[in-house]
Amino acid sequence: MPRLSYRRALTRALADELARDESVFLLGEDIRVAASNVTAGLFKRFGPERVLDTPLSEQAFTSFATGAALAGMRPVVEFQIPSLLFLVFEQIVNHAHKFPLMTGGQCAVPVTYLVPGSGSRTGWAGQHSDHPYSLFAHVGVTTVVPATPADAYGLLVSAVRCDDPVVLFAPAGALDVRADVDLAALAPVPLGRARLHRRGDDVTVVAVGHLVHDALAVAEELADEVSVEVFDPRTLYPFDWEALAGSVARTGRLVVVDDSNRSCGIAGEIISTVVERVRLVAPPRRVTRPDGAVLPFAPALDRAVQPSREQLRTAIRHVMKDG
Amino acid sequence: MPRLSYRRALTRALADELARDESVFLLGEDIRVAASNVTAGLFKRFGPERVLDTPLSEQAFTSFATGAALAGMRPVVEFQIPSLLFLVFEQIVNHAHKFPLMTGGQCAVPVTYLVPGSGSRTGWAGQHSDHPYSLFAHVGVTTVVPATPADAYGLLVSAVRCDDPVVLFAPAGALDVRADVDLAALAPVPLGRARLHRRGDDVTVVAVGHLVHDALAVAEELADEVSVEVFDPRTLYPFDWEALAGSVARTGRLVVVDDSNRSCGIAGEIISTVVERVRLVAPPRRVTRPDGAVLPFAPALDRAVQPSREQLRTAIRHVMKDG
Amino acid sequence: MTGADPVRLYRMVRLIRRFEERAIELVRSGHVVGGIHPYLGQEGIAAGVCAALGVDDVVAGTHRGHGHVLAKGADPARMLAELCGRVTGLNAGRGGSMHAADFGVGVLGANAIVGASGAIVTGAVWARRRRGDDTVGVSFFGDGAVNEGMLLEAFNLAALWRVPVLFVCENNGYATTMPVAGAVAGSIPGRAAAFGIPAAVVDGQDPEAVRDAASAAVDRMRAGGGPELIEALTYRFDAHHTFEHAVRLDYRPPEEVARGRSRDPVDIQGDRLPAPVRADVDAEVEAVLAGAVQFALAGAEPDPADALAHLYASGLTARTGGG
Amino acid sequence: MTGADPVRLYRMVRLIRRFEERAIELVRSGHVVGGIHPYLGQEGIAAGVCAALGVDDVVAGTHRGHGHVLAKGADPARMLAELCGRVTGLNAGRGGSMHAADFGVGVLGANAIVGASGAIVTGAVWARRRRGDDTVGVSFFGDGAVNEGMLLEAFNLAALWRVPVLFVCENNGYATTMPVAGAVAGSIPGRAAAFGIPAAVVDGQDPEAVRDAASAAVDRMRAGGGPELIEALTYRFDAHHTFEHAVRLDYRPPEEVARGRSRDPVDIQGDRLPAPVRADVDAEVEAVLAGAVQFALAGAEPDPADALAHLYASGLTARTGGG
Ligand SMILES: Cc1ncc(C[n+]2csc(CCOP(=O)(O)OP(=O)(O)O)c2C)c(N)n1
Ligand SMILES: Cc1ncc(C[n+]2csc(CCOP(=O)(O)OP(=O)(O)O)c2C)c(N)n1
Ligand SMILES: [Mg+2]
Ligand SMILES: [Mg+2]
Repeated sequence: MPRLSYRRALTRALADELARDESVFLLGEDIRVAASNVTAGLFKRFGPERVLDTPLSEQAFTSFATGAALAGMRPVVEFQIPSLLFLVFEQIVNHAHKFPLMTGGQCAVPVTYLVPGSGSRTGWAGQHSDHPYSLFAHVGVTTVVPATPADAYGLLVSAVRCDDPVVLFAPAGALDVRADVDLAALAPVPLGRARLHRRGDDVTVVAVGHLVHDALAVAEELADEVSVEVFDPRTLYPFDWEALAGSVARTGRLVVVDDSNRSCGIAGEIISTVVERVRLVAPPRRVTRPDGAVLPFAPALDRAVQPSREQLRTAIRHVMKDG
Repeated sequence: MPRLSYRRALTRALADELARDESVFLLGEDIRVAASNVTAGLFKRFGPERVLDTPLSEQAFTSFATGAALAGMRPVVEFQIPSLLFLVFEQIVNHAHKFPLMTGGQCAVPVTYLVPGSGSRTGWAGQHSDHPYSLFAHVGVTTVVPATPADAYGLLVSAVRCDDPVVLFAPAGALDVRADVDLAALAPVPLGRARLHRRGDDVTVVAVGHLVHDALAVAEELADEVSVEVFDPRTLYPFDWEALAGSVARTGRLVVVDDSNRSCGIAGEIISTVVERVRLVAPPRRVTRPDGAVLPFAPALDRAVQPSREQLRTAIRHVMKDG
Repeated sequence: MTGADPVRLYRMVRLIRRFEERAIELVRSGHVVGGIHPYLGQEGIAAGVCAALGVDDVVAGTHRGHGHVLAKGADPARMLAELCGRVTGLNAGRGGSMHAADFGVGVLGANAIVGASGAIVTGAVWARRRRGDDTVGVSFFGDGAVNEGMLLEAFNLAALWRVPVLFVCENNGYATTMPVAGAVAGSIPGRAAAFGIPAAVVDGQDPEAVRDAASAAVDRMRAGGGPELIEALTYRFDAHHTFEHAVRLDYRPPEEVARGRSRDPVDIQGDRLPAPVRADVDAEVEAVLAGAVQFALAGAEPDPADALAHLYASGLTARTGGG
Repeated sequence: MTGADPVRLYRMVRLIRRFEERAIELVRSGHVVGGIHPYLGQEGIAAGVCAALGVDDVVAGTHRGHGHVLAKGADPARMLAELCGRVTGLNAGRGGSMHAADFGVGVLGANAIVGASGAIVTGAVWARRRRGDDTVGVSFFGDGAVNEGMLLEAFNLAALWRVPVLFVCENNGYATTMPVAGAVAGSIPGRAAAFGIPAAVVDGQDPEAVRDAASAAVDRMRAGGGPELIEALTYRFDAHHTFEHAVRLDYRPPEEVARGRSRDPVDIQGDRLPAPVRADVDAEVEAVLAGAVQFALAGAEPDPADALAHLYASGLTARTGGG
């Protein structure tokens, strides 16, 4: 089977959707020459009407996409850096997200916001290293964080086809992941459906995005000690609560590892929803960025602010010891 | 004792800080004539150099405040509507909040963002009815939601004096609250310190902002049935975890009522942090806005999307029954 | 469409005038909750501009948006029902005054965020043109909006991509209480010139002058021209918002108000009609509005159980906020 | 300060040139993690503009910001240590290339968000002036930034409030891979004219021409004038970012690059000096940079335990992210 990289899976999903549906088009900065290396080859294949380079006017082009969507198109907007989502927060949250309800169902806003390279890219420092997916899970915009190439493909395809706005975060830590993939078997992955990467009996580890790979590695490492189930929500909003409740009901223990800030992050949401529904045998634990984290430049500091395998191991051992 | 309204408590705090400290100034839309009725009388008293009306350029004036703060001032920026915080999310989160760490401690950004009338103002509909405090608790900007006139005064004073950015939400549902207040006793209220409004033995109800008053009313109503402790965090970030742990350790039961969206909201954070630390006798419950809430215009729909006393009663009864 | 002849133009100006007056009555009687931003005095602009448009053209408006919605052809009865929050309203009671929309006649909606409509209309027109329609669009906004960066970004996009959008700035002298001179450095046509967009200044109190300027611009745009801007000089006869009827804000000298009101678009256009024709139109408008009020008040109020209807176009259902 | 005479001007141009070249070597050797946006070719602008400033004036820069920081007077050794992430760096290793700041010499920082510095500088200068200083400020930005709404809002604020800020647009022909003609409708001086801001276009490759234009503007501003804009025409000699050294992006014709490089500010200014003087300066600069490299590499790496140092100026300590 050919090896497919996560990044090329995204490229392939865009190409397939552009080919399938005339109403799909791409919009973003430097996407013609594919500076982020996600849209490689697409300008050549689909031309300037389908692959639009924009000026540095994020607010306007985000709302331009909303307008185009209101007129029946399915824009995909690429953002070069995750914090650009802060800059267009108004346009996504207060407009794209709210249009259907506010108009009493007169319209839909099927826009995909694609953020390749979210989270820390070592050395990009404070303003370029955010992982703001929990913010979108709070406001209720569909939020997707694929971990693997096949999921990156399948979730991006589903995002483009979704009638609502969807933000897809492609973590920097996952972009270079490669996997053996049967290209013919690549298929849409439904939004809101989790994936169990590894079965286990003792503890459910919920891991988001690139941290799924860390969770799997830690699970292997600790295999003699504890049987770890690795649960990848894939979509953070809407979350696959049923699947998670099933997993935790079996294991009775919960650890969440999530690369966003601790306070009001998705890890807290997961713990909270689980304890409302399931009696755990030990207090749950989470491994996250610190509260209010700003990533310092120096690589060792940057790393120190991100969730680590060491922290995950500690958390797993704690929940095993505690109950 | 004179009766002081919440709104006038804010006015008084601003006046006192303007008088006390030359480096304090106010900035915002229509604050000279006090369209929001918070800055009433201040233009006349302090003049155009201290009370600046701005053009509709929220992004620029927010960063203008950052710049002034970097040069030693203590700006207070008023926003007419809560969703304007979406528009300046970049400027607050990616700049004001990050400057101290990114510069290695070369500077401070003591700006207060004041949002009078956050949450639903009946009939203001989808784009003007947000209550985005959980977003700021996630990014780690000090987030304050006073419930009473005295706290509104004391917390705003502390916000202005704080060396970091602080967002103060003055919920529409609290602005008209009045209380008998000894004006001479008005004093700064420390940020990050909770307030116990009512002692109880059976369940801790954490209520945010205007919902404190609902919680107190429900606690009274149910007094024969259950002994409710009403806990007002006052500051959502940093949160007074010690005080809450103490309360819950005594009552063993937790209900949170919070007017922000459910997913990744402060209620989830509170539940999550508590269950990490304290063994509850019953599963915790929360009463919030729905996931992804957009407030519909029609008053009955608008109300249906906000946390209600009915829901709070139900939640309290549930935790009493469950354990 | 309203049509462009003097009688139809008068009819529309009159209709908007009386609509607003009836709406204000309904605010006073408590049927329109949350109040409105009356369009009184500015009717000639919406009527004149929309007289130059076809039903397939698209417009988006502002918080002061009733005139635009009506002039583009929405049913006054359903519009008024919307203000009253009834299921029979344009938005099924979900939008209210600030979000009234009628996609069927090309109204993408009033908009509660100043400066937001420019980019949305630009995207919608671009999309329609790509499909081969010869749609043009209009973005209405106030003098306050020309200081919003998002609008200026939209100017750039429209000019760059030669999207035929007519930017109509209704300069009524104030943004809430802020006079233009205190907010706008440079000039409004200068804002257009910065992006190579041709601009004209017209007497916004003269509906025919507005119509003529708009028609000329629309003709050029349909013939392949890029965006244009019209600054329509006008005056707001009433309050910024009906809340001012209760709380007097002191910012417009009475003589100025009197002078502004002396140039009334209803009279300016009405005087062009023979008195009996004018009387007939007035009577007809009264009848339409009497019917509209009746229709509006007869409409059912929405069921709170459906508060989140249309939140997601994709059919996703949100978790509710209950305990 | 660098001073304005031809030798000192040459010295600064040369210093920036060689600083960038040494920095690129350190990128290649892995000592500067994350890469840099080289200022090569644009040195004359920072040097020329800052030659017109005093130590009490303030500047803020861009992602391509080394030149601005050095020209304003920061120590090259501490600057290089910052790029290497050492505690001896300007920002104690917390900022890196894109956030290097030196408040001691009026550098409010490079800035990773395009268009962000304008409003910050405006606020800082306004604040300093209010205290009676006769400070002026400079906001540096690229041709891409003139399409960012937040910058245009800042133009308006500065013009309106007559804050003496010199807006310096370094037009190097591209925003990453986007040519100016594809992004800027209208013109760059036209952007200033929109707000009544006087604008001049200068040859950015000629350090003296830049200095003369800047000095004239600064003189007018100190004499009580409002903001001004200079468009400095220049060319970026190297990659947008050093990642392009590894991944070739195809967007600049080789002939164009050759033509651009043929007008080298180092030579243009160097040719004005007698050869021996130039050679002395060159040797002196080499010595400074040899010392800087040594200093940078000798600096200690920060302790990961201090990763969150300076997160809050108020002394608040954040919860960590551990499990
Ligand atoms: C971005 C934004 N800022 C502020 C507000 C609050 N607000 C609503 S209307 C208004 C004044 C608008 O003035 P203008 O654009 O001149 O329109 P007018 O009200 O005069 O029709 C303000 C400040 C808002 N809704 N959106
Ligand atoms: C608001 C924002 N949008 C996009 C980016 C990503 N980005 C960084 S530099 C750059 C190009 C900037 O071009 P220009 O302003 O001309 O400056 P130059 O790089 O040419 O010096 C882009 C798109 C960013 N950092 N900030
Ligand atoms: Mg106005
Ligand atoms: Mg450039």
